[in-house]
Amino acid sequence: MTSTYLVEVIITNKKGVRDPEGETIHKHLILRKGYASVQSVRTGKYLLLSVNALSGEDAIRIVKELCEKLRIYNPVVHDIEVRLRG
Amino acid sequence: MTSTYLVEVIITNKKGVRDPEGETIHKHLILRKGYASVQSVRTGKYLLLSVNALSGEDAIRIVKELCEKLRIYNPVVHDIEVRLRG
Amino acid sequence: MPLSHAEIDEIRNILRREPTVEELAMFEAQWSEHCSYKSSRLLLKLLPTEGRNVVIGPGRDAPAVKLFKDWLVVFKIESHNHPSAVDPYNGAATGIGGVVRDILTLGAKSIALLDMLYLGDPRNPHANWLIRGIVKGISDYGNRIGVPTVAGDAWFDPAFNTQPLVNVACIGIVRPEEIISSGPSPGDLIVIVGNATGRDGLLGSSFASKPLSEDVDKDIGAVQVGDPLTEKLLIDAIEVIRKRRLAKYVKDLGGGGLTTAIAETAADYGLGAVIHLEKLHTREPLTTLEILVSESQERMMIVVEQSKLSELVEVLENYDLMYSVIGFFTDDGVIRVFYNGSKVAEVPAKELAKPKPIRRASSPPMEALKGLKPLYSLPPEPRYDDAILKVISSPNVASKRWIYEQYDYEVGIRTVIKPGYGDAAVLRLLDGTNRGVAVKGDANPRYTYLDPFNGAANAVAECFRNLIAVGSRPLAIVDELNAGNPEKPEHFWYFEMMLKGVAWMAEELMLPVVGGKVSFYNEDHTGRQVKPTATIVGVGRVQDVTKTTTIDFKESGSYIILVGVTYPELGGSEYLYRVFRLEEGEIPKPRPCSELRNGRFVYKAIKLGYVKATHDISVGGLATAVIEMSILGNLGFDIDLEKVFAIGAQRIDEVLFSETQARYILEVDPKAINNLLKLANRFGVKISIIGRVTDSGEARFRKRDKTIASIDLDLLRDAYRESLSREIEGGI
Amino acid sequence: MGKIAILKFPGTNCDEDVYYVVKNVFSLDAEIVWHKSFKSVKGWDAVIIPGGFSYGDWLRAGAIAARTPAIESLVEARDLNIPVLGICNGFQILVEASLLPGALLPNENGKFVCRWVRTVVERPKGPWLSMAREGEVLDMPVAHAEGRYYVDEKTFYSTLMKSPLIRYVDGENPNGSLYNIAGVATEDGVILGLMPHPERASESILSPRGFKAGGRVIFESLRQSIKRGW
Ligand SMILES: Nc1ncnc2c1ncn2[C@@H]1O[C@H](COP(=O)(O)OP(=O)(O)O)[C@@H](O)[C@H]1O
Ligand SMILES: [Mg+2]
Repeated sequence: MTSTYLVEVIITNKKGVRDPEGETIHKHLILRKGYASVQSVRTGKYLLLSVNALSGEDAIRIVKELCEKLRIYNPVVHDIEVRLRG
Repeated sequence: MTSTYLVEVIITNKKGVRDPEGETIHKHLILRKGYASVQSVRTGKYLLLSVNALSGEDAIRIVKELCEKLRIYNPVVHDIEVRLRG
Repeated sequence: MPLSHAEIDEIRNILRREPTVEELAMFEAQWSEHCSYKSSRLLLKLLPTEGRNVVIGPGRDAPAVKLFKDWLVVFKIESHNHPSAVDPYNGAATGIGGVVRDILTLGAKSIALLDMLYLGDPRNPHANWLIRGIVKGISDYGNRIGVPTVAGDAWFDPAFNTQPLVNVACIGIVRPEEIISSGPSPGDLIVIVGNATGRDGLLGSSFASKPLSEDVDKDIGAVQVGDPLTEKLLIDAIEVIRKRRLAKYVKDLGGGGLTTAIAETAADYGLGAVIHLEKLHTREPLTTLEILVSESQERMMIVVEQSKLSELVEVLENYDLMYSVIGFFTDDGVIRVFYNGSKVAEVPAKELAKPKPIRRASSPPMEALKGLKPLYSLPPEPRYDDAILKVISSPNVASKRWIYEQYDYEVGIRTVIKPGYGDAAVLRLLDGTNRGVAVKGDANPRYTYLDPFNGAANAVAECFRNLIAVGSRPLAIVDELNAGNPEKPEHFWYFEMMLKGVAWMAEELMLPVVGGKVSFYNEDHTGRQVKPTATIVGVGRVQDVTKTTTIDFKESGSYIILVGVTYPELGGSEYLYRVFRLEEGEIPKPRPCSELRNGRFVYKAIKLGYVKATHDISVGGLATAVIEMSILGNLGFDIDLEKVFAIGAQRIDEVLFSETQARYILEVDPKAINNLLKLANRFGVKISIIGRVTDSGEARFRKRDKTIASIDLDLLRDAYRESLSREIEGGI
Repeated sequence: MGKIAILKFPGTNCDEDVYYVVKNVFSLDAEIVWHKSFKSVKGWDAVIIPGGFSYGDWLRAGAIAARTPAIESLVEARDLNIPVLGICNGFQILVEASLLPGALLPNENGKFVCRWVRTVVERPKGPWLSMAREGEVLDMPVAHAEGRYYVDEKTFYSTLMKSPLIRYVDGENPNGSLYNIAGVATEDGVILGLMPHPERASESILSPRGFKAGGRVIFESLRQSIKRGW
């Protein structure tokens, strides 16, 4: 029996690869408008997949696999995180 | 005393508003490569803010406020989710 | 805008019974201002629409004009003001999508986009957010569909802080014999192609036919996301369909959705139709009513003969386009709509397509007196170095590269004169000849605000001059009139005056107005109308793209020639606004006879090869025009203002910054100067030799020996090139 | 036989431009091939992947097209020594398909940029650059949103510095690309990818004041190479 699981994929730049968008939002938007308590901003891409699977772990396994095989992220520059949506 | 909290912001198109990017990734990549168990894909933008705050709730409050005020998202089109990074 | 009681009675009359909910929805969509032009139709009749070159005038989705014997140019203007006010990114993007589909309906190949943007103060955070979103929306959509955005207009004014004007235009070309225009016959099939219909596009036209509500979330039904990939596939597929002659008729599903597409087509050809709604591909379960009026984007109606259906389907499938065959045309003039076998609507097409026009009251508001006020006492003369720098760095004058560098203006390899280099863009036809087409869009919201009649006339004249200045022959124009609430007489007055101004000048300049668009309800949530604006887009014929002229000075030593007479016309000028914050006075007079005479002279002079660079004089006056030529050419100049042929000017600023119409600056080789003088004589045109191009690295205005202003070119270049970017990037 | 394939995907938009230039300016035989019909590189003299926004550039520029059978079949080009050129989106696709090293990230300023720039060729070699001189300056326009080339230091020094390379002239880098990289190639130069558009810089009529038609050398090299090898 399968049910439907929501799996989140978050793709961000690796440490060492600059994230100018995050820097711009931080510096030119957030800090300039006085939100000094914000230390840093990183941006990324978010995917939400709805997956039929036997279990949560199974859903994660499927998504992890497809992220690798279809190169949903580019390992040269990206980190990826796959998790069930809480 | 403040400490540093990691706050995630996820911006997606509202329900009912199309997401051609998600549709394209689903149809032309994921389904074509045989991952039929994936029912749908929605895409969004991900921000990770590191914030000095008194508590987790306080950090969330700050980020929610700045997302509204600085128009980090457009309430007419987007849903936003602000949460502490687990 | 819901139907009025009178309109509902009218519908009862037409049907001779109570309408069903579906029928009411169809009438409401079709009779909205946006689709039916009910408030404007009577006045629009005043526009001159005919001419030797007009092949298809107003009426179809897009008009067609003879560019050459063997080429038609198809062009159209659209506004997406309301959607862009609530969702600048998608609002502007879907505006591009819509206008491109209009061009597609005739089977023409889209070769250029223009965007005319009337935006708020970049330093206002909300306006800034709108500006970025709008430009990015146009950029992301236009670039993705592979149509270059080659020209436009941009204006910044706090009046547009919450309600910007986003006017976009598309230019297409097609061979006369290949145009899709045979029209449907009874029995032909109706195929809907493209995106699945969804709830996203509900009642968009009604949304554009009422004021912006304070609580934007209520307007949620109108939010639509652009899907440029599907649009691009539509473009590619329709090109094949045209070549293989698979379609008899093509129409965009725009405002009013399915209802409008079918009603207008049937009415235009005296037909009826049978529609089965359950056949339509939808994104989600929808009610019959929703299917009928949804305005989901990137959908087209293709009418095909039964025998060619399978070939059509093959093309659509090759491009992964969704489609459904939803019905056929009949000969009885009645549209019958079914859902799973039961009839939900039965309406006569003609009556549905065209509601009775409404005659609206019109009266000028007190505010309009500002434009009648003669400028008796000008403020004391400023230091001219400072004043020039202020004007050059005004966002309305400074280079628009922050905008156009976000657009792919070269895809298609046709763009011979690119944005920023010429008064108009020039595209080659790429047909083995050197022939081409020039395009430009213009408006001046300050002029039309102060004096809607003369302001609109001046917009037509400016467009004409811009087309002339690159060496093209102006052929025709389309107009977009952006006005306030037509139910308010003092708003409607502006619309009426602008329309009459366009009609008058177009007639005088022999430029048929082959199409256009009206946008009402451009008010902020307090009910204040934004500056009423008449936007004009024109096309010109280019015999030889290698003989066109750009703005930039080419060589030190050339003569600088001013064409036309200068009058002390500072009312409504950029100078008064930028330097003294004054926004009043009589705007420059439209001078159609001078426009024609001077225009013909400049056209001829370019054609004869006397001219190395041309620039028309508009916002910012003479000073701005020569400085732009100098910055782009990286050459200085030395001008003696005493030499300017001016009538009635008593002060320096009345010469430097007057925005008198019908004037141009030419750069002329000393060897050609005598010929040019003779030519001017022959045309009866007043010209003055006002100075020389230099390599001094300095912009110098003097009066005989007295220096009026002398500014380092590097300083000017920086102000001109970077000011807009500084305003926008600094104003987040 | 003796033909250049110009690959077209949903969203490709420079296919006709490349076709026009290759055919009318350089008198080469070419055909625009819809990706579904492109089965193999065999039989083609060269393959060009033109610019545009394949699959809307969604996920990442080039990412979805890189997973199509048409691109997957290009792996063979290396063994068969068939020249492959990726222009703009074509370059992005080649990188996403790992046929060229590195990655192309969103422009540093977050915006699409359309502008003429000057580039310099280093170690020219192979079918696409055989006629270019070391250090030759090529003027070409860029038009992209994701052109910031990224590569790790090791790959840069161990691989790229041995291969043909196209770099933006100092001060003209339009996107924040590392090492000013505008285009990279395999060591033998058979596969070349670059962000600037040579097809837009192949006729003087299209070059704005102060710029030359710097794309010509690429197509001239190809013409020579097809005739005589490289
Ligand atoms: N919104 C825009 N989009 C694209 N190009 C623009 C835009 N606004 C201005 N331009 C370009 O910038 C240049 C100068 O425009 P403009 O100041 O309107 O010229 P003019 O005063 O001669 O009408 C032209 O090439 C024009 O096409
Ligand atoms: Mg001009």
